[in-house]
Order: sequence, then C-alpha cells, then structure tokens
Amino acid sequence: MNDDPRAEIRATVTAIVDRRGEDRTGRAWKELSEGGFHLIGVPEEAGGSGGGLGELSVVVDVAAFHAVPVPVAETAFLAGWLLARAGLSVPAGMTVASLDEAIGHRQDGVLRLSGRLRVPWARHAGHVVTMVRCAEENLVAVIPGDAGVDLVTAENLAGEPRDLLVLDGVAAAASAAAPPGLDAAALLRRGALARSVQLAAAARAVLVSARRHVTEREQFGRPLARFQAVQQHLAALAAQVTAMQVSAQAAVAAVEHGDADAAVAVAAAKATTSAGARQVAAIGHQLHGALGYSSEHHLGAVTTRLWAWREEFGNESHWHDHLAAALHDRAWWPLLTGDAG
Amino acid sequence: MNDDPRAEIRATVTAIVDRRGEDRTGRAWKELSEGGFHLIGVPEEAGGSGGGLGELSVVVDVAAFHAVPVPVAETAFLAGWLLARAGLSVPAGMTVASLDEAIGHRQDGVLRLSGRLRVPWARHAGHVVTMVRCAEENLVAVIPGDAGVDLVTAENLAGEPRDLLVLDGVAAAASAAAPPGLDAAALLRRGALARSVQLAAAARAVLVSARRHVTEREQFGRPLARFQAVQQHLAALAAQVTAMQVSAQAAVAAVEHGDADAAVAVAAAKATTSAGARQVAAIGHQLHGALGYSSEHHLGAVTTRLWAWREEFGNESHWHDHLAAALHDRAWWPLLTGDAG
Amino acid sequence: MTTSIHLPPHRLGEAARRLRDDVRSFLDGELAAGTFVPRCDAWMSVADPAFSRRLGARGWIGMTLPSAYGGHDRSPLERFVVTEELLAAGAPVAAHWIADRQMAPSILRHGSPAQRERYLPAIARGECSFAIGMSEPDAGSDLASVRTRARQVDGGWEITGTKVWTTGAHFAHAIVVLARTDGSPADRHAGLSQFIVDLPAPGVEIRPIRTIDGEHHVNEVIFEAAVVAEDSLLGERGAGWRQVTAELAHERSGPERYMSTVPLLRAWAEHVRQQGDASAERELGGLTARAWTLRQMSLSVAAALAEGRPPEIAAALVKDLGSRFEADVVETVRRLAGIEPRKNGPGLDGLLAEAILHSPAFTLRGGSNEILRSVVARGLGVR
Amino acid sequence: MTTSIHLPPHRLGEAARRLRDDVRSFLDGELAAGTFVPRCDAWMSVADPAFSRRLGARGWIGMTLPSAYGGHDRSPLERFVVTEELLAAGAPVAAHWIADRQMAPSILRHGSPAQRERYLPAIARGECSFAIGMSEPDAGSDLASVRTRARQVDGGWEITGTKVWTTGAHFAHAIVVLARTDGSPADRHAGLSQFIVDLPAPGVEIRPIRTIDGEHHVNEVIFEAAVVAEDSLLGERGAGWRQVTAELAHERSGPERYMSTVPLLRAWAEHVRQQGDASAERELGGLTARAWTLRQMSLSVAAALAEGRPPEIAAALVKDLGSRFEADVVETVRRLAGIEPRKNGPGLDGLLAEAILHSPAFTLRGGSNEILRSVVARGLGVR
Repeated sequence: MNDDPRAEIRATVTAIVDRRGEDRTGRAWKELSEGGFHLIGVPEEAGGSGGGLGELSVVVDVAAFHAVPVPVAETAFLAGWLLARAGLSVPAGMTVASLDEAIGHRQDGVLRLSGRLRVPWARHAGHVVTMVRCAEENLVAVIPGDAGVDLVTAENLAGEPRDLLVLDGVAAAASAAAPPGLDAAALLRRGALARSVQLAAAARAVLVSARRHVTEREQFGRPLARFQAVQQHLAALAAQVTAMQVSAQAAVAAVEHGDADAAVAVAAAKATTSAGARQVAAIGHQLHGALGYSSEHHLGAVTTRLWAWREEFGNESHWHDHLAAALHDRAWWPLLTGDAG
Repeated sequence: MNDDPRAEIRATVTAIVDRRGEDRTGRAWKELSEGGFHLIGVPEEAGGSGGGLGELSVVVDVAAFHAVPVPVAETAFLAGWLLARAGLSVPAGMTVASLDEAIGHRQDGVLRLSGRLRVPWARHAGHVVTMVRCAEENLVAVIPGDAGVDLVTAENLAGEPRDLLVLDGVAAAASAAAPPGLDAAALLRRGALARSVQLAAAARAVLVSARRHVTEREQFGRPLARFQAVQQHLAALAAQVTAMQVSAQAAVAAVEHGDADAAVAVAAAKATTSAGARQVAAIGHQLHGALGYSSEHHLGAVTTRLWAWREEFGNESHWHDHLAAALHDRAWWPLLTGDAG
Repeated sequence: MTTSIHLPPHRLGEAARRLRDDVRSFLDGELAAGTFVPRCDAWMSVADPAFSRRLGARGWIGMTLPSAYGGHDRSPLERFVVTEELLAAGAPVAAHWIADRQMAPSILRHGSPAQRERYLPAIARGECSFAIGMSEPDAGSDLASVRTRARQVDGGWEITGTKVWTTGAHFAHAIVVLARTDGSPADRHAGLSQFIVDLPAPGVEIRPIRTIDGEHHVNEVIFEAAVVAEDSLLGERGAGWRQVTAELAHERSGPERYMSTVPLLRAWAEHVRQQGDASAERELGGLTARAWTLRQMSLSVAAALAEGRPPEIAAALVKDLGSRFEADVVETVRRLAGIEPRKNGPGLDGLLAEAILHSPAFTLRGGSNEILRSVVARGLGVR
Repeated sequence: MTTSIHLPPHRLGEAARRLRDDVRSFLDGELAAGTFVPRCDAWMSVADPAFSRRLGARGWIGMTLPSAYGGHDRSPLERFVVTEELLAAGAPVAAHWIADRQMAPSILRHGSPAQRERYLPAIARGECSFAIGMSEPDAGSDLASVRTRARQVDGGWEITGTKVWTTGAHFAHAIVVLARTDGSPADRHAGLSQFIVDLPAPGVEIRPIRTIDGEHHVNEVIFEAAVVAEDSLLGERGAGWRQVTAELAHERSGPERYMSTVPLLRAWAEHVRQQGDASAERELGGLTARAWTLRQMSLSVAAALAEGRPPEIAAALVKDLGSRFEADVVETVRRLAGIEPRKNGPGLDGLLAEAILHSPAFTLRGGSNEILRSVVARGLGVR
C-alpha cells in the first residue's frame, strides 16, 4: 500500500472521515459517495468508480480505522461486486447486499422475490442486491428500497445496522443470471475478506490509541510506559496487530492477483483476524484502564467493532472447519505454500 | 493435612526421600517399604499398613514433590486398593497393578490369564494385580512376577518404568470375584486421583524452585525477583499451583468421605491438574532460564513428570468429555455444587 | 508463606445443604412469578430494591451481622451458600450487594455505635444501598492517589473533590468517601480518612458515566464543599487506607469474582445439550472443571474468613484466576455457539452481547490483574 | 515507527516455485532412500555432515554469498524457499545451519579477506560447521554480561573464560567467541570483540551438557589461556557487541522460528485425516490458519532483508509469535491425539515426546519472549 495512487486515496479518505462534530457519519457518507469512494473497485462500465481491490481495501481500511459508521464494505465490496459479476449496473444512491438468498418465481414475466433476508444497512439503502434461487436458476436481482417490504431493524454490538428484510412476492427491479462460481460460498468469502481488512484496521486503531495512552498517562508517579508489564502488553498487542494486518493484506493480494489458492488465503485471514480480535480488545482495555470503558472514549468504538465483525461472515471456528475440510484433499504443507504438492 | 498424624507422616517420608547420593531410589524404596509407607491406606486385614486416603495422599504427595521414582501410587493407591476391595491379601514385596484387563479361562480348576497388559513398574515387581474378564465373571487376580511372562520395557517422559506384560495362559496365584462397582472405570478414576495428587505436588516443587531461583539469581545487575515481568510470572505460577492443589485435595476429601459426587470431583481434579501442568512447566522453565533445561538441575525431574503424568489415567480431554457426558443427565449448577438439583 | 498459598479445602455440611434448598426454592418461585430474568453481572448492574427487601425479609442479607444490629449471627460459610445461589441464578441483587459485602463488615468493625444503629439494621432489611467513592480521575489503578480533601469546619467536615466509576451512586442511600484529612498527596497512604455521606446531599452532584454498552451503572460524584456532620467520620482519622485495604480483601474474596458469567454458561450448557456438538461438549467440560476448582478455592477463602484468617493473598489469587475464567466463558460461548451476539436479544444472543460488553470490567474492577499479581508476589516474599 | 510495524506482504514468483519443486524432488528422493526420518527441531539437533554436503553440492548452502566465495548470488527470498522446505521436511541440517544462517553473513560483512577465503567456500560446500560461544554461566538472558577475556600476546590473542549452552560445539570446525578485549565488565557493551577459533584447539575443552531430554546437543566450552593467531579477530576490535546484535537479527528472522514443530504438525494432520474427529479437525484448522499467517510474516521479513531493510523489530515480533505457535502445536497434538508420548517411539508418540522435551528451548533460545517484547516495545518508542 505504498504506491502513489493508494497513498493519495488514503490521504483523501482520511481527511473525509477523521473529523469530529455534528452528523459526522452523514457528512462522511455524503463526501465519500460524492467522491465515488463507495464504489471504488467496481468497474466503471458497471457504474462503479474503477480501481482495483487494493484501492478498495484502502478505503475500507481507513473507514474502519476511524470507526466511522459508513457502509463502504457493504456497497463496494459486496453489492457493487455482485452486480458487476452478474453484468448488472449499480443503481444511483446507496446499494447494499443481502447476506441470504431470496426465493424467486416468475409471474407474467415479472421476477417476484420472497424470503427473510439479513441486509446490513437496509434501512438507509435505496436498493438491495440479492442472490436469488429461481427454479433451477441462480440469479442476481435488485430490490428497490421503497418496494413496501417489511423491515425489522437490529444492530450489532457496535450499533451498526443489521436489518432484516421480509419479502413476500416483491417485484425485482432488475435481474440477471449469476455467472458460474458466484454462489453463497463466494459471497461469504467476499464478505470475510472485507471484514478481515476492517478487523485489522480496527486492531491498528487500538494499538495507536494504547501507545498514546501509556506514553501520556502517569500512574504511581511515572509514565505507564515505564512499567515493564505495560511494555510487555504493548509488545504482545503489536505482535497480534501485525499478524492481523499481514494476513489481511496477503489475502487481498492473493484475491487481487487471482491466485489459485486465494480461497485458502481468505479463510486463513478471516480466522486470524477474528481470533486476534479478542486479545487486541482485551489488552487495549487493560492498558487504557477504566477510562477506555467509558462510552465517551474512542476505544469502545473500535473494540465493539472488533467484537461484532469477528462473528460476521464466519467466525474463526467456521473458517477453521473450512481449512480442515480443505485438508481432506490436500497435504498440509502444500496447502500452506499454495502449491500443488 | 494439618492434623497431627499426617504432619508426622509428612515429616518422616520427607526425611526418607529428601536425600542425595548413590542409589537414592533404592534406598528410599527400601526405607519406605520397611516403614510400611508403600501400603498405607490399605487395611491391615488385607496386609496393608492401615490409615486412610488422607494419609496415603500425604505419602504420594511427598514422593512426587521430591520427584523420587518410587511406585507408592502404584502399590498403595492401586494394587493394594484392588486387592483389598476384592478381599485378597497383599503379597510380600512390591505389588503393582495392571492398567488393562486380562482375559481369563479356567482349566482344571486353575485360572489362566492372557492378554497384553500395561503395567507400570512391572520390571521391579514381585507380583502384579489385574482385573480379569472370565466368561461372565469379573475377577481380580494376582500374577507372580516370576511366572515366565514376556515383559517389554518402556519408559514415560520422566524415565519411569511403563512396561508391557504379554500373558499367554499364565496361572493366577490368587483370585477373587470383583465386588459390584469395581470395574475398569473405577480403576481409571482411582489412578486419576493418584496422579492428581502427584501433579499438584510436582507443580508445588516447580513453584518452590522458581521462587528460590529468582530470589537468589541476578541479571542485568539486580535480582531477578525485582523485575516486574518475573513477579507477574511467579504470581501466575502460584495461582495455577494453588488451583491444582485445592482441586486435588478436595477430590481426595470427597473420595475419603464417600461423597455421592466423588466421581465429579475426581474428574474435575484430574482435568485441572493435567491442564495446569503445561503452564506450570512453561513458567518454571522460563523463570529458570537455560539452567533449568540442563539434566543436572532438579527442575527437569519435576517438569518431565508433569508432562508424563498429565496423560496417564486420562488427560484433560478425556475428563472434559466425561464431565460433559455427566451433564447429559444433570443440570450444570447442581452438578457443580454436588446437589440433586 | 514460603512455598505456596495455604488454602485447605472446605466441606459444607448438612445445614448448608438445607439452606441451599431454601434459597433455591425461593429463587424458583421468583423465576416462576417472572420477577426477574437471569442476567450476567447482575450483582453489579441489576438493582431491584423490592427483590432486595424480599431477601432481607428472609434473613439473607447481613447474615453474619450480630442480631443486635438486625443481623442473623450466621457464619461466612452460610453467607457463601446464599451468595453463590443468587449469583448462579443471575438474580437482581445490585441494590444491596455493596452494602452487604463491604460496608456492613466495615461499619460493624470501625463504625461508632450511632453509625451501627443507623446503617446496619437498614442494610440487613435490604433497604439501604451503598456506593463507594474510591477512584479519582487520572488515578488509574493507583487508588492511593487521592486528591479529595476533607477539612474540619464548624460542626463537621467540608469535603471537596471528585470520585469516578462509582457504581450505583445514582440509587444509593449513602456513599463512603475516601478523603485526605491530613498531610499532602506526597504522603500517599498516610492522612486519609473515610466518611459516610447520606445521599442526596447538598453540594454533592451525581453525574452518569455511560459505559461502552451504553448503560448507566457508574457515576462521577462531585463534592463541592459539601458539609457533613462531625460523626460522619468512619473509624479512625488517618486510618482510612488501612480500613479500605481490609474492605478490598472482602471485595475480592467473594464468589462473584468468578461467577459473573455463570448465567451465560448455564444457558449455553442447555444449548449444548440440545445441539450435541462434540467439540462444544468438550469445551463445556473444560469450563466445568475450571468452575469446579474455582468454587472449591472460593469456598476455601470463605472458610479462611470464617476462621478469622485474613485471606488477602488467596483472595487476590482467586480473583486473578476467576476474572480470566469469566472472560474465557464469554470467549468459548461466542466461538462455539454459532450465533451473533445481539443487544437485548431474547436468548443466548442477548446474554452473550451483555457479557461481551461487560468483559473489560471483569479484569478492571476490584484491582487489575497486574495489581493482583503484585499482591500475590508480595505474599510469596518477592518484592 | 509510531503506529505499527511496517511489514508488507510479499509474493513469491515463478522462479521460486521452480526452485521449491527442485528441493521437494531432492527431499522426496532422500526420504525414499531412507537417509533421514523427519524430526522436530532437526535444525538444532540433528546433524548429518553427508546430508549437508549433498545440499552444498546442489548450491543450497551459502546461497546468498557471492560466487567469488563459493556462493550462488541468490536472493534471501530464494534462500527462504530452500530453508522452509528443509524445515517442513524435518531434514537433518544441523551440521551447516548456524554456519549458513549467521556466520556466513557475518564473515562476509566483517571478516578479513583471508577469513572470507578460508571459511566461506567451505561453508557453502556444507563442509564447515560453526558454533557460537555467547552465553556465559550465571548470565541468563543478559548476553552482554561477558567475563571471557582476550588478551593480546606475542603473535596473537590469549583467551580465557567459559561459554555455556553452545550448540554443536562437539562437532563444529570452528567457534566464534565473544570476549572482552578492553575495559571492564562495568562497561558492558563496550570493549567486546569477536574471535574465530578453529576446533579442536589446545587450551579449549568441550564438555557435553545433557539437556532434560537426556541428549547431547549443547556444550560447555572452556578456554584456558587458549592462544589463537592475530588474525582470528573477526571484524573490529571493540565492535563485538554491534556485530553480535546484527547476527541476532539474522538468527531471529528465519522461518525456523515458527517451524520447529511443523514435522509433528504434518504427522498429526495425517492422523486427523484418518481419525475424522471433528474436535481435532477444528483445532487443526486453527493451527493451519496461524501457520499460514506466520509464514506470510516470515516471508515479509525475508523480503525486508532482501531489500536491505533491517528487520530487527519485525524479526523479534515474529519470533515471539512463532515460538508460542511451536509450543501450541505440541500442546494441541498432545491434548487431542489421545496417545501417550514415548521417547524414541516409532510414530506420532516419538515425535511428540521429542517436541515436548524440547519445548522449553523454543522460548529460551534466540532471546526469551520478555527480551523480544522489550525489543518490540523499544521499536514502538516506549522505553
């Protein structure tokens, strides 16, 4: 992430999200979408902003680092990707993706959708993209947000919207056949990659905050950073954060380059970042003391995200099982090195 | 363990085993058996030395604390107990127990035994006690050590004998019907209780040694005990050791008093002591540095025992499964408090 | 104190079993009547004054106090049985918990006859909630870093300063404040004294501090030249630190130091029983073994208290292990249950959300694990 | 160096893949011929000079050395591929490991032309084993606490002192000794110098130290007024500590810092595949994820070396995580495999016994985890 375009994106997005004040979220989202950052990594011919997965990861990373609640992972990483893969165009406004498949049936040439779909950010979205099972076909379809569907609101531990859409024969606004390989497992993997990047970024935010806290604060008459136990905690935190960052970045690179073993990389990265979240949050809170447990401190915004995101798109148990299943067909060491063996 | 007879036993056994010099083991065993300590807790009418499980635990604890390789757990805890339960008398000399059941058949009124039996210390034993499956009967039988059986020697990680006896129709020297409830599970539980006491004692030895080491040694120009990280390690070690001790002692008390939930206590104690062994050995070695890794240092004698004993008579996975199975029939909290619910 | 921590196991007798049965019957009745739902960490965060009064009426608060002060002359071990049953049930006990656990023994020991008369019977009836004003802004774990001052004035004391993270001050009937009466901050432990201040009081402002779960359990309590009566001094002038340290041993010694997440564990055990997942079963067995051992340790600490042996080191050690256990329960359930935690969720998801959001507090309150380990190291003679 | 450790991922190319295939073919051939069996920690403890010579003949030792000194002008990343394949196979590489890893770069950088000529080609052929005399009795982790002295005498240096825990000194062709040439122990880092001493040598006694596994891998090396030639000084007089520190970064940076127990893990993976125990499968998946991440980190460190960026902090951090992983592999296998470890056992039991008995060394060698964490904390600017 050191080449120039990415550094520029990082700087621009940081300037947008790293602000305090009224309606921080609304303003950040407005500026991000005006700048096209909510659809980065989605090809321009599909209505996206162009750029690759590396650029997209930078945007998601910065937003997660600053714990600003904007759905860039949901719009660009998931919805835009689904639409582009299916050859559909991204509608104007906020378009997010369903985590579940809808059931479709055709009636008088109209595709009608039913089902209970978990759709993060649905309450704010203009459109929802979903995978559809229709007779023997796999489709991708767009549901207009104002189609009179039932919406049950809910939030994750960080207070981010995790809504439920209840569809009962809603007409799709657009649809197309899903290309081969685009299935529920592929969607889950895509989401897992996004959350890996976000978890690593949130973990980095904990480290930065903890480092600042222990150098600025005193206890028993000397800076916290002078206590050996504090130093040891901080070093363990840095090790865990670095592991999370390397795994997420390596998985992004593997997917970006279309590596044959990209699926293993994503599984390992989501497992590493999900499993690391606990220690990072625990050390972060331990080093910040009671102060970090107040809702007024920034720390809680990132630790609650660590706790929420680690469960989303499969926690480490899910991906451990996935890796174990992959070992049924491949020997251990070649799986690790990404070779045929 | 503060009442007087136990304190006296502790002092006497300590004096016997806490010595250096030539043939330390042989001399310790000779004096222990001359004093009847190898059959303490076994009723006098069965040829034992009398006393209860509490007294027996003291002997086993002291021997384990000093890492002196004598089979008190095998003679008194297991062999003597098996014989007494079956109404048989303990033969003279060293009598140890088989971990496996033999297959018996009667021929001309003689009970003949076959099978591959794991028998710790068999190479040194005058007699071996084993449970026997004979047609529909469960028996306890005595095999003379000189009966011409095949013996395959092996050792555990601490170098203690873990031999294999191969029997092919050997005549039993004595036998009796096993009373109800005396089965393979009961023998395993009895061994688990013995090893729990031993693991806790070995853990205590690590703590004592580590405490001495860090107060006596200097590094970077000051005593190791002055480093905060060292203090924190030592405190974590003390916590783990105390947990192991309390669990083993509570299990001994539960079995001694014939509590209804003694089986839960033993399962929990063996799980706690087996699971704790890792951290105790790891912190012990970390605090002793390279010195403790030399075979000349006392530390290795106790840590290798921790590593060996935790696997014997079921490691923590075994006993965790056992507790989980108990929860099929009982609610969680009543299981913990030992009440009907 | 040279080899290991002496903590012999204790066995509860038949009387304890009968008492336990009584408490369980009571709790079953309350659950059946729907007066509460089991919650994690309820002893810190779920206060129900009516529930506390019902417990008081049954003689289950102030159990170890003398009957002369409305207590019940029972042993710390009988109190242990009641305490662990309430915790295992996740019952709403926060309205009386601090008063019963810390302030009752402290007032009995250090209080004037008038203070005993005034507070102890009310505590035992479950009608008097206490808060403890200890931590101050920017002090972190350094509890001796006290800047609040109490100045002797005509007819009493004038208190000025700020306390933070004060649990339950918003519903407490009184707060105990540690303040400097003599010397300067450089004297640290010396010159500190304790005061009991009835609430509400003029010059005392109580502001909510919301924690990361969005809830209001703790407060900032600001004393602006608040004047209290002469006899609100608790115990000896200048002996405040010694009194507080003894309270801390009480604070650390109870079964709540490993049981905060037991309601979650019990709910998960039911979930596992229905699921039949071998991997989850094994880990449930592992947590069960740890809980069994912690309970035995906690029982030993109670027995030490009952025999008048000060359990400071052992209590610190049990809390260190216990708070790790509490957090590991949360971690194991979340890793294996395969559900996403959800605030106010109706079942395991709600219990899990609450427990996760409270988890930083397990190791922060009652002394961080570093502080506890220092106490243990000192007990081993290495400092 | 203010936010986190910069460690961008590196992707190996097609050439690396071909090299890897070559190494695997070679190792398959050796395994088929029965020249070795996979062993844990083989890079520390299993020396086979003939095997090392065969590797040397293929150009897989001294890979990054210039061809002028018998090397192969290859990149640290190519060396990384060969190294990880040898470690994954548990191959007997201890005869050349230290020479190749630490001494070759050190002699290339600090050695005189004559020293380079003398040692580098022999190292690259796999014919020269090195030992490193660093630790001293009673010094613990304090490597700068050096009491060994080198005194300039007629025609050379006279060395007196004792080194302990010296791996492979009993078969090494030379030992590098850190000794005080100037100043006093109070000067600590200043006044230390390095010497290369060919072995065996008069006045140098090598005594075995048996470790708790009963094996002889390390030694006590006693110098009793051993006289060595003038030109045995390595590098600059008085710069020994700086030179050693640079070596330590090399020592800590390789994949052996997480791979010592990979042969056990591979054997267990086969065992699990046959068993089909869901609980074991999940934990195997967990160790696999951690190994994958550690490999990516280790690869990033190699890439940093290749670009000439000093990887000191990152290497310390990877070793800290890596040594925990090595120990967790052992713990997981023992907990789940359901077999008792047995010294010299024929299968998993033997690998497990060896790994358990070596496990204290994982976190002791190359710097304890406390030391490593201090290095990391310093790198974060907090010390």
